[in-house]
Amino acid sequence: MNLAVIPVAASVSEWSDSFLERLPLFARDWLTSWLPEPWRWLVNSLLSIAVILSVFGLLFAYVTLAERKILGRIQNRPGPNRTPIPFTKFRFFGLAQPFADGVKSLTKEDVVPRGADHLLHFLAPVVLLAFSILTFAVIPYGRHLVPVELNAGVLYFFAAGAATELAVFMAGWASRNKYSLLAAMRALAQLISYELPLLLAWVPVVLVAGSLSTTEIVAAQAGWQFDIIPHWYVLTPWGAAGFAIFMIAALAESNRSPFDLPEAESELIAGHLTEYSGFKYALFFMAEYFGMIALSGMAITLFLGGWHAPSPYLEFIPSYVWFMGKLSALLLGFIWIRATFPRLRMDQLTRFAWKFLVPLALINVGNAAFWSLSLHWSGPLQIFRWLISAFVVVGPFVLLGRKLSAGVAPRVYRYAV
Amino acid sequence: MTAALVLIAVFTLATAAVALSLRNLIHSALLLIASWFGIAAFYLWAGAEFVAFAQVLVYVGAVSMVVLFAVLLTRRSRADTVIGPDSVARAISAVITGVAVFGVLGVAILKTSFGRLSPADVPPLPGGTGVSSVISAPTATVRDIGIQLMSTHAAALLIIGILLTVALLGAVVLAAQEGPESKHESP
Amino acid sequence: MLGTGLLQGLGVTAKNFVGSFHDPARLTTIEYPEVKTKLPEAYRNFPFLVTENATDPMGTLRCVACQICEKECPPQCIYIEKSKDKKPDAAGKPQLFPAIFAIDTSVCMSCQICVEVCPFDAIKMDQVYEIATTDRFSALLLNREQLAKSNVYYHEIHPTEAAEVDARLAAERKAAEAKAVAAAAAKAAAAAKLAAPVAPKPPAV
Amino acid sequence: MSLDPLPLCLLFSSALFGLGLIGALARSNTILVLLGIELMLNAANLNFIAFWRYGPATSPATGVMFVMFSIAVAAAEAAVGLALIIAVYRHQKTIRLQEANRLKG
Repeated sequence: MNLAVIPVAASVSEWSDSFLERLPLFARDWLTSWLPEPWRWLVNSLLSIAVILSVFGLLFAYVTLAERKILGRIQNRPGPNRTPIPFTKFRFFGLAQPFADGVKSLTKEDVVPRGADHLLHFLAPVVLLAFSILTFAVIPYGRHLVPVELNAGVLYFFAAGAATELAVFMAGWASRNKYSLLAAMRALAQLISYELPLLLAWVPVVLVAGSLSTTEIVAAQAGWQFDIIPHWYVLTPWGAAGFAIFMIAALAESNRSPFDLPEAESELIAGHLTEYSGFKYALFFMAEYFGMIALSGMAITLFLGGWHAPSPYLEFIPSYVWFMGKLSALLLGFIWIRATFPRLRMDQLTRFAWKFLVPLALINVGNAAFWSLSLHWSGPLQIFRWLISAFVVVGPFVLLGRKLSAGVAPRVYRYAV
Repeated sequence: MTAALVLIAVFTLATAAVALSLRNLIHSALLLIASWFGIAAFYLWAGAEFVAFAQVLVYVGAVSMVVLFAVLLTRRSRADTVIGPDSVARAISAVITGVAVFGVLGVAILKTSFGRLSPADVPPLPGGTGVSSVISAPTATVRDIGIQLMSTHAAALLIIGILLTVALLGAVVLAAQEGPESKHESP
Repeated sequence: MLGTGLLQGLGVTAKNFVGSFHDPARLTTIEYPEVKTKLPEAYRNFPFLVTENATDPMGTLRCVACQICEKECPPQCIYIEKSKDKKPDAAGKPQLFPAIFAIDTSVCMSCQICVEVCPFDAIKMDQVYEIATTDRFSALLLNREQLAKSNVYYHEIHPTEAAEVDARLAAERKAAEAKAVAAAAAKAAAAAKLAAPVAPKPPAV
Repeated sequence: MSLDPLPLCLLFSSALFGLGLIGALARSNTILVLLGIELMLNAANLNFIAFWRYGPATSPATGVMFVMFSIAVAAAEAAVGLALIIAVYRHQKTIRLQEANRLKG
């Protein structure tokens, strides 16, 4: 599984210029062909913005529906299945539910506390949503579908994500509610704690791929071993560890269960969102899902080979379909985890970040450095390389895990067999 | 190009000026963050995207949080974030000093001939179209920056690492709550 | 090792998810407006009046307007006015009947005392629960026509109880008939003994 | 007034520097003073980038390097400065500079 010996020809497949692969580009050119040349560039950009917004807006709508349905199924209920197509009796499993929710939240009264800082109270959801949409700009959605090619794309992604903390603070402070403010502080503590493992988790990828550009990172994961095992980073010991750390930190960064205690709708009122209602609340909700989708997209780009197919025999399926498939799988994982795990306590949360994830992520950086230094090892040395790398992942995991769960009696699960 | 620069400059200066004259500390801090965004936009405009993203990551992601936490930790009631007016004499003398410094710097800049550095004097590159966009247009890709960091500036990088560690420890020591035995000292 | 419990938990939820699709014992939701759950037999909420014949509900009410329930009702939600004339009941005996029989369901407390005191098995507890209305005054005051429901319906909602009641009523009717026959026979014998010219009268109560 | 980008950038940065100076001198709240100093530091960074972009050719990324180190130092400065402010507040119960005038804690 030597990453260095990928023949360049292998990464350029016969399907890379197929009709399906270029379909979005054809569609775009066809739409803008009537425009004069100097305007075409602008309209092309606007068009890709519109496409991203509508695709991910729809994805957001249906992820909320899928989440409620899957949570329902996991709890042995059918989930929302009633909302018909408006003015008809056709229900289609309640597929119109997200739009009904949207109309409901749009028409709800927007209550702002009298003592609130009205401007900041309004700006908080807008800032949050704006920055979570900005993160979509650098993710490669397909072979020819990268909205913006940046030299430091990964850095851009996380810089844009850093502004979410600001929005959380603004929401908590502007509400003029001490519970909101306390919850915002707690949320900030969580976001800052998990920012560190999140950033450290992708450093190994940058180290091995040798680039901060998302397209180059995806290109570095091209190719297959024996035509079935793709060269994705998740299939290396350090990549698997990095992926796990990244996804755990992503769960916490996007306030998802089991790290959703900033919001904790069943225990607290709604944390820093206590004083938000109507469409502003919907904007927060939307930004949370956008953040989750964007982080999943980044995880796919960094660890799961981006838009690459898992095998050359499956390459006839266009790359953007592969991307969306992987995205759906990761979102399903988010929902599955939400349905399974109970919420953490605040002290458990921060201890988990600082005493477990951060050391593991640091060790993982060293592991990746070893991996890229031993690129030229061949023959039986390769097995040795794998063993060392795997040991550097598993050893600290077992040791730190034992320390983390020390003093906690082995639990007896009475109802889970 | 220049219009964009003027726009960025006006945005940055306006937010900074309003931030420093507001009485509400939280508003000041948030406006300063907007001003830092403006500076990041300037870096992007100048083609230093890595620095721009680092600026956003460090200032908007980290320093802003420290500032906001400091504002919240150093107040006794909510009204404390709105601070009283400062003395007028002080403000006037400060404005005079600031304007004087700006005047001196501005005159110096305008008087200086940047000679061969100005774009008109730079011969256009073969195949180049826009003059100002190709003048030297130094590129600093991430790879360049990484190589420089690890070779030419390796010592500086190590020293920065030590500095940051010391600053972290120092900040923790300074801000840490004192032990229970010193509790009676505080009024 | 750390994490095995988490994986176990994920396994449990995955099993639930898959099971909810193919195992009807898991997915127990009853989708209400289309499918209604079978209520327990003893469930009760508001009283209704039993009629013998669904086609002529007002003509075959078992109620004879004796007003015992009206007097016994603790919240006094029943209002009855007796009829002026008499109508034959199921057994053919002429009986009074309620000209007005109204129950204010906003007052009724579902205590079932009216059912227990009724000597004619004429008032029983219903099982309807879709009784929301947009008018809280007149729509909650149920009149005779709204209250009357057939014996068949009674059999549907409380089968055991209804069977008992029917058996008892049938036995009573039989006894009454036997008594009537006996009385008629006795009368006929007496008449024959007296050889009186008076025709036998129909048996009184 | 020339419209060359380099003098414009320099004017921009010196205006920002002046603003930071005014803020640091005029305000008596320690946090605002610190933020004024932070702005002055940023103005200096602007100069580095401006000269890197339009100045005489140096080794490829020197200006960028300088700004990166400067940002790192600024971050350290902000952290320590604000920790100092919190420590001062704990002792003196105020962060107005005029009132924090005792040497004894």
